Amino acid sequence: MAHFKDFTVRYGMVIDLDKCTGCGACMMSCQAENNVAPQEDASNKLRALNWLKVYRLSNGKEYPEHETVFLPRPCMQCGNPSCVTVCPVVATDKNEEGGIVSQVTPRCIGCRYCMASCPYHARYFNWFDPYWPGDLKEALSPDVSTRPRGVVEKCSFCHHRFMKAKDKAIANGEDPLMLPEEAYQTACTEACPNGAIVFGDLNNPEHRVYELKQSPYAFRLLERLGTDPQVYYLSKREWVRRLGDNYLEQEETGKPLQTLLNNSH
Amino acid sequence: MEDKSKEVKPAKSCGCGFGPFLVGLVLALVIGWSVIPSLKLEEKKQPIAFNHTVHIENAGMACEDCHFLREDGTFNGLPDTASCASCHAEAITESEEEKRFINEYVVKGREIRNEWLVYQKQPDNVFFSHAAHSMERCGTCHTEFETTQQLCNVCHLDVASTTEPPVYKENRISTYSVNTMKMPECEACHANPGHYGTTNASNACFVCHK
Amino acid sequence: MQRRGFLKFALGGTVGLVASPAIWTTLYDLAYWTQNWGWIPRLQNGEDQSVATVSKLDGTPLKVRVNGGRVIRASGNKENEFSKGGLTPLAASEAQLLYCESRVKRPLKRGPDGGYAYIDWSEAERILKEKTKDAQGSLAFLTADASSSLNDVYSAFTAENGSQDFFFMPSDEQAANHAWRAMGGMGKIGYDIANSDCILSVGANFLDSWGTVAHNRAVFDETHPTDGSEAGQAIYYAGAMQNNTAAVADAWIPVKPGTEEIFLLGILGELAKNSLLVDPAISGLSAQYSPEAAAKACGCTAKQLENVVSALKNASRPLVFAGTAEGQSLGSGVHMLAIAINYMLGRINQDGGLVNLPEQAPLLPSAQSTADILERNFIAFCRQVADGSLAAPKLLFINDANPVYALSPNAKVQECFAKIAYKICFAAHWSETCAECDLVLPIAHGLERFDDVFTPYGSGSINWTLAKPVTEPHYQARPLGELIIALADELGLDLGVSDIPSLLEMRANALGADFQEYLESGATYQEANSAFTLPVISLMPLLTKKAPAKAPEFALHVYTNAAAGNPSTGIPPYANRAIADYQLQEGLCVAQMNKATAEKLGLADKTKAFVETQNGRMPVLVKLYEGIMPDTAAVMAGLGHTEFDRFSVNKGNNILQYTQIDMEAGSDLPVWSGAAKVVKG
Amino acid sequence: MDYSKPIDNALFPKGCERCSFTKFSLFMLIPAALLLWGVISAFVVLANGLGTTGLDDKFGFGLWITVDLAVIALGAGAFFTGLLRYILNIDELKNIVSFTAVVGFLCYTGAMFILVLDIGQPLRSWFGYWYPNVHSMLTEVIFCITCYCIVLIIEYIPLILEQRKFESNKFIQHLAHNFHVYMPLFAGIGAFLSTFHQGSLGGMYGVLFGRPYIFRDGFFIWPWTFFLYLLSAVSAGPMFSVLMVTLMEKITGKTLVSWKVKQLMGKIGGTMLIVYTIGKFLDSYAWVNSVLPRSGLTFDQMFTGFVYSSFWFYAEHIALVIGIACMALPALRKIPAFFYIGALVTCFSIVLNRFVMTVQALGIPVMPFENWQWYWANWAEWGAFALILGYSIVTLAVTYRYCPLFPQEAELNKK
Repeated sequence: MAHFKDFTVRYGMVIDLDKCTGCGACMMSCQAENNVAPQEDASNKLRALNWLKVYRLSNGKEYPEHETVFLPRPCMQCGNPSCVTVCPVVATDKNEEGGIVSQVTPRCIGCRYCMASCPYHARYFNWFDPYWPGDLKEALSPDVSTRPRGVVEKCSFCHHRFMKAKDKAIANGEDPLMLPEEAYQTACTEACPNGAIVFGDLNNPEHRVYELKQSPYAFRLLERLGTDPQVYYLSKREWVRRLGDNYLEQEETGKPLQTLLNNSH
Repeated sequence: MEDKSKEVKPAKSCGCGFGPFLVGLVLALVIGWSVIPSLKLEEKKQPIAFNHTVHIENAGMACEDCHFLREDGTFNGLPDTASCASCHAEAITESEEEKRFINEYVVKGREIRNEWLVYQKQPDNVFFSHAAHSMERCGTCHTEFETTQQLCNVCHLDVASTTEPPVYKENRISTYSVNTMKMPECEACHANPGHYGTTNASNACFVCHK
Repeated sequence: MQRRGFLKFALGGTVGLVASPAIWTTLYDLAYWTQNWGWIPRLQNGEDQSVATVSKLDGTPLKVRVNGGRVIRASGNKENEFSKGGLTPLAASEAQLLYCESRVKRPLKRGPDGGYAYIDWSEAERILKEKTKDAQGSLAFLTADASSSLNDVYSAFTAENGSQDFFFMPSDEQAANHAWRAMGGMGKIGYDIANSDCILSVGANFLDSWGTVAHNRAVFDETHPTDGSEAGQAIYYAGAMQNNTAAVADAWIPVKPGTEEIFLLGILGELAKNSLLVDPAISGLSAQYSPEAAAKACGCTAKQLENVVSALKNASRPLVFAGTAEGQSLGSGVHMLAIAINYMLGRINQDGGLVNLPEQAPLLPSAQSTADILERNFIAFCRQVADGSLAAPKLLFINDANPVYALSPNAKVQECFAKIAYKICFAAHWSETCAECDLVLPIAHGLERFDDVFTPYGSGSINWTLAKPVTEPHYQARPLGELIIALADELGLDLGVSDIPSLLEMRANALGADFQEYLESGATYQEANSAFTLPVISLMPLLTKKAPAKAPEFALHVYTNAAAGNPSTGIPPYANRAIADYQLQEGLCVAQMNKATAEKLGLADKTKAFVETQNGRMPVLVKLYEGIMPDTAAVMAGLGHTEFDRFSVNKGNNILQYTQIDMEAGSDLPVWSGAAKVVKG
Repeated sequence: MDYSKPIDNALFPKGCERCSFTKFSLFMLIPAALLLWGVISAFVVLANGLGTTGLDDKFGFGLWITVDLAVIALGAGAFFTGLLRYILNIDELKNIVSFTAVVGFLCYTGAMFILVLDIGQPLRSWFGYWYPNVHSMLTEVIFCITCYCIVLIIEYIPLILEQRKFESNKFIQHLAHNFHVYMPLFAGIGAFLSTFHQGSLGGMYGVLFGRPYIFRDGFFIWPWTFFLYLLSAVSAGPMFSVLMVTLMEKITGKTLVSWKVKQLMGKIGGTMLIVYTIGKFLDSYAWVNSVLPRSGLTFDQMFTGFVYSSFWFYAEHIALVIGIACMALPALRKIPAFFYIGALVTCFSIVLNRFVMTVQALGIPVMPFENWQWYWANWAEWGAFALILGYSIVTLAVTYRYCPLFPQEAELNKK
C-alpha cells in the first residue's frame, strides 16, 4: 500500500449536525460553483451526481421516539484514501500540500474502481455527456473544467479556491501555505446559513477546525475502516455519533476497537 | 495505411531484395513525419494583425501595460477592447488594421479579448499561475534571466519583436495550439526534485489541474 | 512474385509508420480530443466582478459573481449584518434561474386558436395601452411579492385606473395581520426572533422557508455555537412532521394538521392555570380545552405540552408564533391564539417578543397601504367573480404570481379567469398561469432590475435591502416597474414617480437611509425597535371564536422544499438533486407516513397508493418515515408542474390541486385543509 | 469432386467428417443473432455513454465485471493445461491442450472486449500502459492480461498453421514446427503471467478496505487471497474445458476427447479443488471472525432478501464440497453423471463467488444510515455478453470445422 506523506497543511471540515437543517443550500452552491451539469431527472438517487449529498438520518425508533438528523456528505479527503491506491492511471492522488484528494478527470479512463473502493459513495460517474440547455452554459464558472461523459468526479474542497487564494497570497507577498482561515473557504461552507460547516487547516491552531475536531462530540464516518477522513462531524446526540460507524452491540460509541486493542496489548 | 495501399498499384517491386521494403519504409516515413502532422493542423489568423514592435518601440509601451498581474493574483493576459480604445477610440495612424479594429470592435462594442488566439492556450483543466512564475520567484535562483521577457519566453513565443502576429496553428483533432506547453514540458521543472523545497511547486496533480 | 514484393513493401511501410510519430501523436490527440469534445461547452474567462444585491425570491442578501458580463452565481453577502452571509438554497439558484429555458423571452400573444405567437414589444405596448384604456375602472392586479416597494407603483396605477382591486397571493401574512389588527395591533405584526431566548413555532418552518429565513438562520447560528457551549435560544417546534426546523429543535411536539388551534388553546389553558392575569376571554377559551384534552386531540402528550409551557414560563424572552408552509394559510384563529399566548407571557412589544412594526406611509399619493392590500382577499374575490356575485373585472394584470398552479380548484381561479375579458401576465418564467393569459410579457428577473425587499413578513424590525441589476435584462425582458410607469405616462396618469430608482430613493429618504450607500453595499437597513408604543391588545375577538373543529381522522401535511423553487419560479435547474427520494421517486410524489399508519391502511413501504380528497385522487408512492404523526401523511408541494422547463415538468403531481381550501368562519380567510384519505393503489 | 461430401470438405482436418455447409451456415445464424444484438448494444453504449446500461453510482461494477472475472477464471484451463502438458510433460493432455488454449483465448479476448466497453473513456484505454499506477492491482491485471492475451494468440496460431490448406507450404510447415518447439517457453510465460494476474484479480478485491464484505488483510490478502484466486481458477478452468468439450460433443454428435483424458482433467481439477476448498473455508472463517467484527459488522448484516441472501454464501461453499466429492473420489468421478455434476457445481461456485464479490459487495450498506440497493443488468449489458458469446461460438465452430482442434477425433470416430 502506498504511503501518503505528512502534509504541513491539511484542509478539513467540521460539520455540526446539530445545526444542519438539511435545506440543501450547500448542495445547490456546490453544483453552481463546480460546473456540475443540471439533471433533468434526478429522482434516481443512484444516478444523481452530487459532490455533496445531504442524507436524512433516523435514530431507528418508531414514532413517537423517533428523531431526525441531516448529514451533509462531501468527499472525506481521507488521510488514507482507498480510492487512490486502486486507480490504475494515477487520475486520483493525494500528493499536494493541503491534503486534498485530487481527481484529474482528463486522466480518468472511467474504470470506476475508485467508486467501488469508496465506502462513502463520494465518487460519481458521468453516465452521459453533461448538458446545459438553453443559455445555462452562460453561468459556467471559469474556475472548474467541465467533464465529459465516462469519467469519475468528486468533491475537491473547491480546490480552485485554494489555488486562487494561494495566488493572491503570492501576489501580496504572503506565505501561500499559511493562509488565514477566511482566505480559503469552500462554496458549501460559505453557503450554509446556519454555519454548520467549519472549514480550515486541521494542522493550524489558528483555524477553528483545529480545536473543534478535538471536541468530545466529534466523530468521523466509518473511522474503524482506517480511511482516516479529514471531515469531522459533531453531534451531542449519542445515536448520531453511533450512526457514524458500524458498532457491534456490546461496543461503546466512539470506542469500537477498545476490546480488541485491550486483547492485543 | 490507406495511402500506402494506393501507392502499391504500379507494382514496381520485383519481389526480390530489399527494394520494396525500402520504398515502403521511406514512403511511410515521409507520410508519418511530414504529411500526416501537417494535415492535422489548421492555420488561423489573429482577429487583428497586432504589431508589437510599433507599440513597444514607437509608442514606448511596456509589456506590463497590457500583460499584468492583478491584485487578486489573477493575470490580465490579454487587453480588452476598452483598454485598446483608451488610445484607439479614434484612428491615430494610417493603418488599415487600426481602422478595422475601431469599426469592428470599438464602435460595435465587440469584446476582442474573447477573440485573441493564445499560442500558449491551456485547456480548461489546467490552472497556470502567473503569480507563482514571476521574476521575483524564478529569478531568485535562475539568474540567467536578465529580463522578465526572457523568463516569459521560456514558455511563450517571443512576439515582442514581431511586426505581425505569427500564424496560429491548431490541431484539428485535439484543438490544441501547436505551441501549447504539454505536461512533459511543465514537468521539466515541476518534476525536478531540486525545485521542491525552494518553490513548493511539486509535481502533484492539483498544483496545475482544476 | 508480385505478392511477395507487396508484402515486403507493406512491411517496410509498417515499420516506417511505427517509427514515425503519426500513430503515437494521434493517440495523444485522440485523448486530448476527449477532453475538448466540441459538444461540451468550453469555459470563458473574463474579468471578475462581485455585485451586491438581494434575492427577490426570499430576501436573501447576495453577492453575485459576474465574469466578463456573464452572471456566474449568487453567494451570500458576508458583509450584510442581517444575513451574515448565509445563502438559502433558493437564492443559490438565482443565476441559473436567470438563464434557464423557462424564461419568457419575447412578448407572446394568444391567438384565437389558443396558441401563442411572438409579437414585437411595440405591438405589446399598443395592446397594453388599449386594453388598459378600455378597462378604465375595471382593472384587477395580482402580485406574488408583498415585500416590494414597487407595489406602491402597482397599487397607485390600479387606483389611478379607478380600481381598488390590488391583491397579494394568499399567505400567512394576510391571516396574521388580520389577527394582529383585529386585536388592536396598529402596524405590521413583527416577530423579534433575534432577541428571543425561547421560541415555540407552531407549524412555521422558520429555519427553512418561513419568514426572513436567511436572517432567522443567522440568528440560529449565533445562538447555537459550534464549539458545543450552551445554546442561547431554545427552539420548540410543533407540527405534524419532524421537518428541517424540528431536526435542530430542542423538542418536536407532534401536532396533527388541523389541530393547531386546539394545541394553542391547550398552551393557553396551561398558562392560565396559575396566572394572575385573568381575562374572561382566556378563561372562556381555555375552558373549551383542558391541556389534557388538547394534547389528546392534537396527538401529543400532556407532558409535552406542559414541558413547552414551563420552558416558555422559565424563559426570559419567550416568543410564540404560528405559520404554515409557504403559500398556505390557516386563517386568523391560530394567529389570534398565538398573540394571546404572547400576551399572557407579557411578550407584546418586548425585546424578543411580538412587536408592532409601525405602519409605513405609502410612497406615492394614490398608492394603497400594505395593510389595506393585505385585508383584500384574492380567493374570496375569485369565488365571488366565479359565482357572479361580483362583476368580473375587464382586465387582470398578474405580476410574477402563479395562482393557477398554487391554488386549489376550490379557489375557483380558472372559473374567475374565464369571466375576465383580458388577462395579461407579466412573468420572468413561463408558468401555468401564463398559459391561461391572453398576453404574456417578459419581465426582468430579480437580478436584472431595481427593486427592494422591505420588511418582509416574519421580520422583527423595520428592515430594507435594495436590489439592483447585476446585468442588463436578457432576451427582451423589461423591468415591470418601469413598464408600468411608462404605461401610466402614456395614459396620462400621474403616479408621482419618474422611475424606479427614484422610487427606491423615496423609500430611503422615508427611512432616513443613504440611498447610494445601501445601493453599493447591498447592506440591510435595520431600524431599532426601541421606541415602542404599546398597542392595547384586546382579547375580545377571541370571544367570538367558536370551539375549533375536531381533528380530521386522517390528515395530509403539505410541506415545501426550500430548494425546489416556488410557484413562480418552477423547479430551478440544480434543485432536482435537492429533492430527496422521500419526496419524489419513480415519477410519483412520495407520501410519507409512519409504520403504524401504513399498517392500518394496509399499505407497505414503497408501494403505490392514492391520496384522495374532495378534489380527486392523486397517485403517490408510500414511504415509511417515523418522524411523522399517526394517521397523517406528508406530501411535498412544488411538484407536478406542467409548464416552465424540462427541470420542472414530469415530476409527480401537484398536491396543491388536491388540497381543499375552506373559508374561516367570521374572517372569510382561506384555510388550507388537511382532510384527505390515502387508499391502496 | 465428391458431391456426397460438403463443398468445403477439402479444408477439413484429416480423417474428420463435418456436417454440410448449409447446415453449418444455418447453425451460424444463432451466433449471428447474438452478434447483432451485441453490436447494437455496443454501438449504443459507445455512442451515448454508459448511462445506457443498468449500472449506477452505487454499482459501478456489475454484470460486465462479473463476466470478466468469471471467464478469466474459467479460461484458466488454458494456462494450467499448458503448464501440465509442456512443462510437467503430462503427455495425455496433448489431446485437449489446443482446445483449452482456444477456450482461454476466447475468454480473455472476450474479457478484453467487455473491458473496452466498460471503461467510460475507451480512447484513453492506453493510459493504463502509459501512465500506470504501480500500486493499483488493476495495473497488474491490465499488463498481465494483455501479455497473456498475446501468449494465447501465439498458442492459437499453430492450430491455424496446421490447417490442411497449408500442408504443401514448406515455410508454414516450418513455422508451425518452430511454434511447437517453442511452445513450452510460451506455456511457461503463460503460466507465469497467469499466476500473477489470477492472483491479482483476487487482490483487486481484497484491497478494498472500504468494503468489509470483500476486504481481507494481512496474511489473508497476501498470500492467502492471491493463491485462493489462483486455485479457484486452476480447479474450475480444467473442468470448464471438459464441460465445453462435452457440450461440443453433444452438438456435433461425435466423441472429441477420450473419457480417459477427461477423467485426467477432472482428477487434476479435483485435486486443486481440495486445496482451494480448504483455503476458501479458512478464508471465510477468518472473514467472519476477524474482518467483520473489526468492522463492527455481523454476519447477518451482510445478507438480505433473496438475491443477497446467505443462501448463496452457503451454496458457494456446499457446491465446493459436492465438487470435491464428485471429482476427487475416484469411485464417483468414474460415473459420468457425477463427473459432470461435479464439474458443473465447481464452475457454479466460482462464478457465484465472482458475482457476490462484485454485486453483493457493492449492494451492502457500509455507512450505517444507508439502505441496501439492488442492481439489474439491462439489455445493453446482456448484449455485450451476447456479443462475446456469439463471437466465441463462431470462432469455436470455425476452428473446429477447419482446424485439427481435437487430435483424437479422427481415431475416436472411425467407422
